[in-house]
Amino acid sequence: MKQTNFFGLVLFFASLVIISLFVASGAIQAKEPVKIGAIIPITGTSEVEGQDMSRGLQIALDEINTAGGVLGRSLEVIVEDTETRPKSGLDAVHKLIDINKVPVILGGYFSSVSLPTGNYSNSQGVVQLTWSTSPALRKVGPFFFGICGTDELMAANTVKFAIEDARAKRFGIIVDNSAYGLGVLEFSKREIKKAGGEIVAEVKYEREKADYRPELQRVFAQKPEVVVGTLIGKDARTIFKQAYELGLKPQSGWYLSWISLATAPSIPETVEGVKGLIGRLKGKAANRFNEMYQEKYGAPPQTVWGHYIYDAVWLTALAINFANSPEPKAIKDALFKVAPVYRGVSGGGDKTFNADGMQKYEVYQRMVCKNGKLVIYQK
Amino acid sequence: MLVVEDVHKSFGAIKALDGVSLSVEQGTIAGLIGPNGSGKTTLFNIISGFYEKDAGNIRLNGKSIDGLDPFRIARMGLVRTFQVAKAPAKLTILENLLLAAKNQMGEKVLDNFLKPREIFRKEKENLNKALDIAEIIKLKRFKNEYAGNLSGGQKKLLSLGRVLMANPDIFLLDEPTAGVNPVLTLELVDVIVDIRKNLNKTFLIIEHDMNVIWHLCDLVNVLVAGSNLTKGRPEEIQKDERVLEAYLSGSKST
Amino acid sequence: MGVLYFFVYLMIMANVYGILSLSLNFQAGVGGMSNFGHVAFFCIGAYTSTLLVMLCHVHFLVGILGAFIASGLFAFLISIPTRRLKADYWAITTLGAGEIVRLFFLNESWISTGHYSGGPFGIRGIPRPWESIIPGNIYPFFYLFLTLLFLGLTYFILQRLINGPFGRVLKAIREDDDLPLSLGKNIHEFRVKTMVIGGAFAGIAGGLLVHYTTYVDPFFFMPMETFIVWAMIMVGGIGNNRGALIGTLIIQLLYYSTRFLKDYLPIEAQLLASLRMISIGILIVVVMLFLQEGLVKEKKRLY
Amino acid sequence: MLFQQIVINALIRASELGLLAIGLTVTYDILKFANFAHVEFACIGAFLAYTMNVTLGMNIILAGLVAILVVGVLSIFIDRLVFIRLRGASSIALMVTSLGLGIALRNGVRAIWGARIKGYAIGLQNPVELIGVRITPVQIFIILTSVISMVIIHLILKRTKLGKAMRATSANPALAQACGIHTERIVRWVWFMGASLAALGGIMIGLDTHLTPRMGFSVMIPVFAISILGGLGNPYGAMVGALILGLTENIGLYTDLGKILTLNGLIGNLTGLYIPTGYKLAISFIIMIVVLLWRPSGIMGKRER
Repeated sequence: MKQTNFFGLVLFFASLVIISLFVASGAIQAKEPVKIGAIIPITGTSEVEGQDMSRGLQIALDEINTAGGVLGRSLEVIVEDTETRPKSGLDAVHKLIDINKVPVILGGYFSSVSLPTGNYSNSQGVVQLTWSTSPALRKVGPFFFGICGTDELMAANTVKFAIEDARAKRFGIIVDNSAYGLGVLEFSKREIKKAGGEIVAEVKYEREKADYRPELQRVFAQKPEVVVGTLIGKDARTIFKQAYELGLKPQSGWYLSWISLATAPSIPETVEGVKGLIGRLKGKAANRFNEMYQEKYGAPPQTVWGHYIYDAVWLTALAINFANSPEPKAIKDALFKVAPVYRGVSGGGDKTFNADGMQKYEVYQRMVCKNGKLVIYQK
Repeated sequence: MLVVEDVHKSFGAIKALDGVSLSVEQGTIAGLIGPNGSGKTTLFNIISGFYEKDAGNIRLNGKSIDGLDPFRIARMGLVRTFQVAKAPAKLTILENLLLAAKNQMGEKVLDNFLKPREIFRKEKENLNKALDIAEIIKLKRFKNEYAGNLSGGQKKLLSLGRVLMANPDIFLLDEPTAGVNPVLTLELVDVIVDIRKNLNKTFLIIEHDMNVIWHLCDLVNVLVAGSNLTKGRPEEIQKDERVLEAYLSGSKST
Repeated sequence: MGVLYFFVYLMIMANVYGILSLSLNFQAGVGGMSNFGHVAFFCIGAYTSTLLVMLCHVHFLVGILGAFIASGLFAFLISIPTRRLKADYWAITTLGAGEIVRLFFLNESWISTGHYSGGPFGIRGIPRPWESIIPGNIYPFFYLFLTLLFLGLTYFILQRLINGPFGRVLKAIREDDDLPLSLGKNIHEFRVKTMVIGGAFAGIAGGLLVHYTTYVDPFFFMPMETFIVWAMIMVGGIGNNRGALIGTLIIQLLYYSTRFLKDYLPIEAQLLASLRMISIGILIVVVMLFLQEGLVKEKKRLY
Repeated sequence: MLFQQIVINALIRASELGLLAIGLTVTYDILKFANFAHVEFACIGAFLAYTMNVTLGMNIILAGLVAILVVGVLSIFIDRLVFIRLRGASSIALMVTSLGLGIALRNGVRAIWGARIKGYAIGLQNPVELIGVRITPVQIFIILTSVISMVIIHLILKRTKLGKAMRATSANPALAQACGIHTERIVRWVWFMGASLAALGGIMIGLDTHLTPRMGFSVMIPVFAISILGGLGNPYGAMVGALILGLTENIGLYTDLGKILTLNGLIGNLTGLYIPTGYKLAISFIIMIVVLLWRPSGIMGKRER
């Protein structure tokens, strides 16, 4: 009796899956719109960032479809939640590729998600555009594109900026304890040593904590002249707020790589005068995006990730139209062609890819935060 | 066989045992009686290693068992039962009995895979023995019932069955017949007498049912308020007025 | 064909998590040890196998054996305090130990296989076993078979232990220390052995996962993974190996099927994702309320 | 950086987490299981206060009080709906149920309020300087509120009939019931107390930083560490545990181990040896494990056997 129970249950659930799979795959055959996939951390550790991603996606999609869509059809994005869990991210990508048969996948905000998913999409010949920031992404493969700078040369340039601007000798470094953060840490240290500077504090902070006062105290304990590094998202907001309340400020100021990652989510008063670098500035599209976002959702974006997914959707749409085909191979080739002429809203706006499919920078723009807005820095 | 010398134990300010001594000879049945709170169960817990004593000596077969873990004392041949009968609810009656068997090879992880045949044979042996014991304690028809579904008296029987299965040299039984029906109680008394006679085993029994004590014991120890009041043959104790007095005052105070 | 590949992927993951839930069931369901740091063994197994295969260039099977041993050793460490700690205290201690292991692999970035590897960079390019001799299009089927083999092995070994005298003692220990002690069972030794065996098998699961994803980093091993495995064994029926497997399938399917269901619901993705997680949470509660012993009750051993 | 500042920082952290941990430990004392959903009450409380404060324009203190009451009532409702059916179930079953409940509640908050970062309408706080310590008025308020609540809890436990009944129920539910204590009523009060303390803690965290649906979950592990550090079931232990956690996190990261090892330069010369900041979370666990090896029931836990 126990036996039948057990096998009955197994059979029941097995048949449930198979039926649902066939139903799902059958429904996809009727192809009206061009469908692409997106994996977004809607829930889990990165859900704050994920919300902006969902909204940025929607803004781009609305724009593209009112402008006539792609290939004369409308563009549709199947959004899957990664729960900020690598395994769920893999589940999502397998579903998108195996069942929905999408040619392009957007996303993988977190390198723990984008690397394994990238491995799979690349092996299946599906294009993936990610805004994850790990330097390890470069080696994934030809179908894998990065649209957020993973270029640690920027870290070296940030240190140069601090040296030239403030004649700094004593450095504090604070970075996000992530692949990108460690890259920044390594390159900053190398550059500081080359210039004969002294590193008085080196802090890696853990994500999603409510209290960064101990970390801040460590950074400022030996009174650094400048603090370099990178801060990201809602944690940047907490860090700047707590630094402001504790009255902790480097004598000659903050110099941050990818400054917009840190300043966009923060309270304006707390980031006044923070300096840093972004990629080559190209147009003023970022402000246009912010206005659209404000208009649609009644509040400004809290992180910059909406900007990145917006660019990813647009690049994909342009590439599909340029290639005149929804085939991954053609889209992959077309992406290299459309990126240099596209004016983006994320980073500095320049989205040109290098041969690895990563972002390519010839110039870094020095910026400073004034009244909550990033403006070009002039001494 | 078992010698307890001048054992002391206090819980905070309360002195539970204040210099208790007793000894049990090989092949005898000793009784331990006394009013509630006189320290009988505490003494059992100390002998079997569950409590640490404050002072005193305990020797088993001439060897000191001070500070040994309960399981080591059990392996040396002293197995006890509990006042409130314990019976793992999710094990069947038979499993409960099998649990008690000594030196089971199947309890060693690797042997399960290296010597499966021997283990199978040993299990079969134990199983037959367990079935016999289930018969003795009249629980055979419930053999595949979860022990959790038994009544209090049945659990008492089961604990007795487990000790029989464990087959130690000395049995420490804490109220073995509480809650067991009178007819069965008499049968159990016979079982104990048989075991003593045929296998020359030793018993130390706490019991409130005086009939059982008078029937079974060769020697009765009386504890009052944590110290020895007296000891002697059942018929002597029966006549001793101090014992009666202690019981009366004891029941008054509780 | 895509459907088939998806199904194969799903089953590979179910097998990996199946090994995890079997091993947790052995510790928690049969041995009664509320281990909330199970992901630590998963993590140690994954890293050990990765490093052995990539740095010492040993064969995949040796890597898995290494994972088995290393996680077993860690389980030995973590089980030492059980002698002193009460169950609830120990549960939270294991939760902490799991996080310490994750933080170790996150911060000690010298544990790596080269540049841009180790720590948060993760480790890329973990070789898949026998990849060179098996054509790519049937590789997933092969790996499914491989994981099934390990799942079967785990099931066989644990089932044998549970059904024998060893499991009997464990089930007694689960409820109460004193009785087995009074019968001469060294309960501490039994607990340590249980933790070590369960931990070692969880290590195998870790190795199997990363040799398929070809990538590992510390974020694979957040505390949430432990909670999911707990949900699996509770839903399926604690104390029963089949229950653990069925629970694994059900929780897995719940995670997957909600993805398909949502394609037909005209709700905004944001809200939908929340609703999906809410329904997973509620299902766990409902199962606990109405099927307190899970879908499959603990099996009674009949003689 | 002054030493006083470090102590104050630790105190702020301890006040926030302490409230949560006391709530957890009080419910544990009666219900005998570690409630994984406890921290979600903090989150719900903080968001309810947000709605009243920002959307409805209520004063923050009033909004906070209402939110605390609502969460307290909500917890009783959840108890009637879920946990009442599990009285006497194993603590593992209860823990897993609370785990599922926690997932549902956390995602429920996101479904209702969205994932965006939110803050109360109190503006950016400018710090004041007292005896060389920089502290914002809100942070003073947080410390005071938490001290006052702890005193109130102490008075409830020691001076009221409810407190006595609670202690009796905790020690022996059957006996308490036999002595005429309505244990189910005590259970309801305990839920109310525990959840509203959590809500208060959540609002404090929200005042100090910001609100997200994961604000509860992200402090869950430290809160558990605090409760068992102090001894599960003992509210005073939770206070001490919170203080220890706050101090070790702050001092631990700030202390130059090199100086300590060389006795401030007496033997050898070794400075700049700090605990890597990546291990901040691990510090509290290591302290916890060390304490438990020394005292298996926590610093102020009930000793057994």
